[in-house]
Amino acid sequence: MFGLKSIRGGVHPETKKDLTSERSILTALPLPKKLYLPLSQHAGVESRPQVQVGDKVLKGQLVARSGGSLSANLHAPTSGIIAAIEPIVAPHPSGLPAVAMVIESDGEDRWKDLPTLNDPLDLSPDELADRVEEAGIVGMGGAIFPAAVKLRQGRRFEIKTLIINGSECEPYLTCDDRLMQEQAAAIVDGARMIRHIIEAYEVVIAIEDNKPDATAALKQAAAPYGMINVINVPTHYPMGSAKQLIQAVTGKEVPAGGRSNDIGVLVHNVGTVYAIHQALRLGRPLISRIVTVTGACVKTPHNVEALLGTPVRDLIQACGGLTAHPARLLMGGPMMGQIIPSIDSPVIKGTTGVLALNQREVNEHLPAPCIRCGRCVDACPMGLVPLEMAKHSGADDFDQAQDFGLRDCILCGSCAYVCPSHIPLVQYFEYAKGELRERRNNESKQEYTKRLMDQRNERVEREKAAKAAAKKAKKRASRKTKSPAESES
Amino acid sequence: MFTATLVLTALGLLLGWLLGVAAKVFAVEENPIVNEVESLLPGSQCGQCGFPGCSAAAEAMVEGTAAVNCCPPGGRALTEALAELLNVDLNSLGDAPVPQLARIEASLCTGCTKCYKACPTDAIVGATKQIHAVISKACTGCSKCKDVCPENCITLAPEPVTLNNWHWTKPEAA
Amino acid sequence: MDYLLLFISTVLVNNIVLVKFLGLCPLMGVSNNLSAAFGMGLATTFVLTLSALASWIIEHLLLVPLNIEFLRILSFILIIAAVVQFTEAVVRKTSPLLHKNLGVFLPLITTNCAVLGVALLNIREQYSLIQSLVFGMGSALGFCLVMIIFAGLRERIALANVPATFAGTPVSLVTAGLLSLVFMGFSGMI
Amino acid sequence: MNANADLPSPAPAGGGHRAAPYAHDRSSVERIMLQVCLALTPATLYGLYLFGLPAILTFLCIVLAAIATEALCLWLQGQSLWRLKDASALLTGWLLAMSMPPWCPWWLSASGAFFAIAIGKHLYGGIGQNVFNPAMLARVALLISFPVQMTTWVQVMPLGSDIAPGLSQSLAIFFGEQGIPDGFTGATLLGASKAAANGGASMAELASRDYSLGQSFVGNTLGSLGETSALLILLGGLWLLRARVISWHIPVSMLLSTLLLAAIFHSIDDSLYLDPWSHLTSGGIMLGAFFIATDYVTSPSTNTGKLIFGAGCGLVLFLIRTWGGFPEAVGFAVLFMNALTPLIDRSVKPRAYGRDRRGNAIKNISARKVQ
Repeated sequence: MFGLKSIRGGVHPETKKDLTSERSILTALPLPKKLYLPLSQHAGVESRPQVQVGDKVLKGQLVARSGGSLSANLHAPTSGIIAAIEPIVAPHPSGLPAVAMVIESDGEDRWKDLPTLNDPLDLSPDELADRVEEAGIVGMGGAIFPAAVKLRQGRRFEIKTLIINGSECEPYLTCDDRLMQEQAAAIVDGARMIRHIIEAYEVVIAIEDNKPDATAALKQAAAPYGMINVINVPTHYPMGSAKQLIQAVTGKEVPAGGRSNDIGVLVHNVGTVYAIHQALRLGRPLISRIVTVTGACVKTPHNVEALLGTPVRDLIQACGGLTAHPARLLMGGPMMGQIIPSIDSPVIKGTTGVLALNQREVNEHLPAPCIRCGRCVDACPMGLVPLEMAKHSGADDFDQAQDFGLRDCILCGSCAYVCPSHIPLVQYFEYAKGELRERRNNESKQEYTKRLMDQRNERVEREKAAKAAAKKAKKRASRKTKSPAESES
Repeated sequence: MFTATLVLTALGLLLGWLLGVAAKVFAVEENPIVNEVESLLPGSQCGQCGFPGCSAAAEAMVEGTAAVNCCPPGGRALTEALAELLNVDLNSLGDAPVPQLARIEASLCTGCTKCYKACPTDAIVGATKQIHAVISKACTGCSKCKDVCPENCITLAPEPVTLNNWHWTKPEAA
Repeated sequence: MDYLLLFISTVLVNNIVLVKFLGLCPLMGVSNNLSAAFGMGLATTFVLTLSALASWIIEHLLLVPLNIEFLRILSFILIIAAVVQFTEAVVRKTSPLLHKNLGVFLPLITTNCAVLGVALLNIREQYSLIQSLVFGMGSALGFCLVMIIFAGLRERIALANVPATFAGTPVSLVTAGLLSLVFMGFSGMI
Repeated sequence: MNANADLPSPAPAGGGHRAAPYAHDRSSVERIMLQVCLALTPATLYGLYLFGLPAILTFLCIVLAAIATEALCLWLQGQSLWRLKDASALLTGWLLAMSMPPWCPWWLSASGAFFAIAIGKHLYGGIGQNVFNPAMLARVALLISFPVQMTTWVQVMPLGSDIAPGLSQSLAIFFGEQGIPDGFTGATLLGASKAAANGGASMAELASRDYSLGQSFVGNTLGSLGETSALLILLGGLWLLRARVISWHIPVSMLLSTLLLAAIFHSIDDSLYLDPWSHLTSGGIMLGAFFIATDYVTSPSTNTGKLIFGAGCGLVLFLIRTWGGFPEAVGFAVLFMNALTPLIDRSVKPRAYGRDRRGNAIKNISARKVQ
């Protein structure tokens, strides 16, 4: 029934998923002594702390509230004491500081009182969206976009197809795969709730065809509900990117600069769906997530259910520790993940995996000059010309780079993956996009200050005029009657 | 000889007349380029370029005595726009000065409001006898506040790198 | 058919820039970027065609009847300068956009040897009015073609990491030479 | 080692801080270059066999001179000589050797190789930066500078046959102490057809009399060192296609456009115009289509661009072969299209996702609810 269309370009990296795909998720990890919760682990503005240093908190208690319309709540992953609210090294390649809440666990792991809930499907969509917001849920596939915002945006459109993204195209990662196998019923339940919220016509759970077990599990779980279709999409990086998945499932393209809403489609990751199920069915806020801990340098790779804020070191320890010094330590998949500055970086809401890769797996080499072979052009799933984009970005000619497609680039890394010259194409694009962002900010600041200045000049003029008028009035007054006070002075 | 002179003179007169007429018929009003340059400049009259105000800087740029990248608040975007307008080769320019932001050292501030009054963009908040603070979003780094501060408690520094404005650096060329 | 042959021969085989080596100054001067080169090519096409026409008329209606051919170069330059100025005035009024693009190039063309060269070649080859026109237009298009090709090449070279010794004009000159080598392939065609 | 290893990763060979992806396929520049060399091997060996010892000397001289020039240029620019290992100089030299007359004196071979590498490539900054195909540039420069030597085609005299020159004679020819004996040379089909066109002889007659299509295809005929066997080159090219080193766009569009043009003109007047299959099997067209026009650096990077490029090559090739002054035109055709490549690259871009061909965002019926 779905005109499964192939996507353009893309690559077929070695998946290496068999390292973890056959092992069930480790759930009972030893409780870390300290948890580090950065206040900004979602797209948008930092959340605002609601507790003070020294306060006792219970597991699931709200500790920081959403800081604006685009932000998310934060909850205590375990019970304990707020030890500090201070800058820590952010789990980010820059290694810059970010303010985080440090929770010292008391070892009891005591939940706050969980509300008893009615069947969410009886509640109004708006109320459910509020609860999703309350639970602090963000896009768990790595996009970390606040889920409630997405749901509310979706409500303003006529959504024909809700796509549940279980394609998980990144090599190594199996957190979604395992989740689908082990929690199929919960995911189907979550999908029904989202469908209820956005009033979608139909639900499609799209899974790459290298995950037969997950497909089977979901098919079985979805069988009782007619509106939920479980389909396979070809194993093809970057199938998990929303734009590509939409194309593969519906045959439609999201207009450039637009959103999937515009064509009546909404995409949610299975991890998000599971979190929504947890929040709406059980009243549990988002305090943990499944993380794939893998790579050749990890002794026994595993998926683990980790509390947010757990240092990466603890996760690796739980998987038997490192067998060798990794060439790269990453958060996320190898294609789009990021290096982390320290093994003590905490797990955040968007952490899909922790990868300790050796040099053979990373296969990095010094870059050589571009030979214009055009493999990047063939590999680009967006139909851009990466080699020209990189060349012009390198020469700081961003207009030309835009012209060759920089603004449409999704930074999937397919081009850099196939480049025989090992040119770090994505880094060129990150650089150019950053520079352009800076420039835009600069321009808007200039406009802003110009406006401020005009306002000020106007005000100064006005004040001057007022002063002059007052003086005049005073003079006139003093000419008429000399007040005694004045004559005294 | 005579014909030659006559022909050339006639030709010259004819063409001259033609051009004269053309100049009249096809005359166009043009916006002096200085105005165009000035409209691009931030207009905060901050003087960081070394000229007294933006219009003076615009004149100097058009004359070629000032580099198009001499305006720190305008940044790279302004430089490119000016280079395009004035037909300057971007590569011939040296490094541009970095835009600065003012910062008030709270422990030294007495709340005298002098800086508050001097700020051309109202970027300093605070009332009399209260510690002032700079709204960095509105600060152009013009250093006027620094010049009037009696306590020497205002410093100018480039905008700090944070997680919000950090981005990858350009890879080293192969 | 004859006109077509003449046209092709002037565009490719006897290309005014790469085979006759006229108009090298704009080739080097204004081929830094494509849009400038295109503007220059367009302006030259316009002026070349017009001046080929005008100079033929002057030659055959004025200079020859009055027996003052020795004034040829002088009067041609006069004509070309006037045509250029006139074109500029017209373009400025009618199409400010085109003027912005052509602006600087129009006065440059006055001293473009290709323009005078074509006018003189027309006389030497004893072309008829229409032949002159075709020859002028062919030369102009050939010039335009080379300008655009060369600008494209230079834009690419600008991003290449040319050794410092050769960067800039040297490598451009070598490239022009190589391009001329390539155009020799068309020799003998007509 | 356990997890206490104080982190983060030391920079691997790729250098320190580097953005994603942290995965890479096994491709590399030298692998591509060596694959092309491998694909050239059968045709080369056959050519060397056909033309004997002097040809082997020519081949070695060109390849070695190319590598030596590359080394010299790298050294002059203060770059690491390790860059030689990308094998690009080897390939350039090899391709030049393939397109040279089989028995070249050493000075011709060496100066050609020097021109290709020094002027054609390193003047522009080395690998990946050149705008013209270096091998073809050298070939054309030599053709224009030394027309006699560059159009002296020796007869086929296979290694081991009675007429093949011995070592001393080969060396003498190679070092220019002895010219090539008159009886040893002949005319290629294309050269003969050019002469015939000027002399008014019929093409059909010519083709049937002296040159057989089959021989042309297999390559048992006279011509450039490695260009004679259309069959072996085609095989090498097909292997390259299969190995995904090159894409089909350029070879197909180039061969097809030549074939079409030749067929049209041949059907108009078969006494004036050579038949299409002779066009396809003789001269350097096969080598050009599969190995020279497909040079990454100097051809467009998009598929549509490649189709245009190939068709342009075919067109110019046919124009020059049929009406131009040179019998063989692959070099000119490819170089001419090389010059147009930057323009093609600028104007032909793939259609981006979510945009139409002209780069505007596609319009879709908005799903926004009417409130």
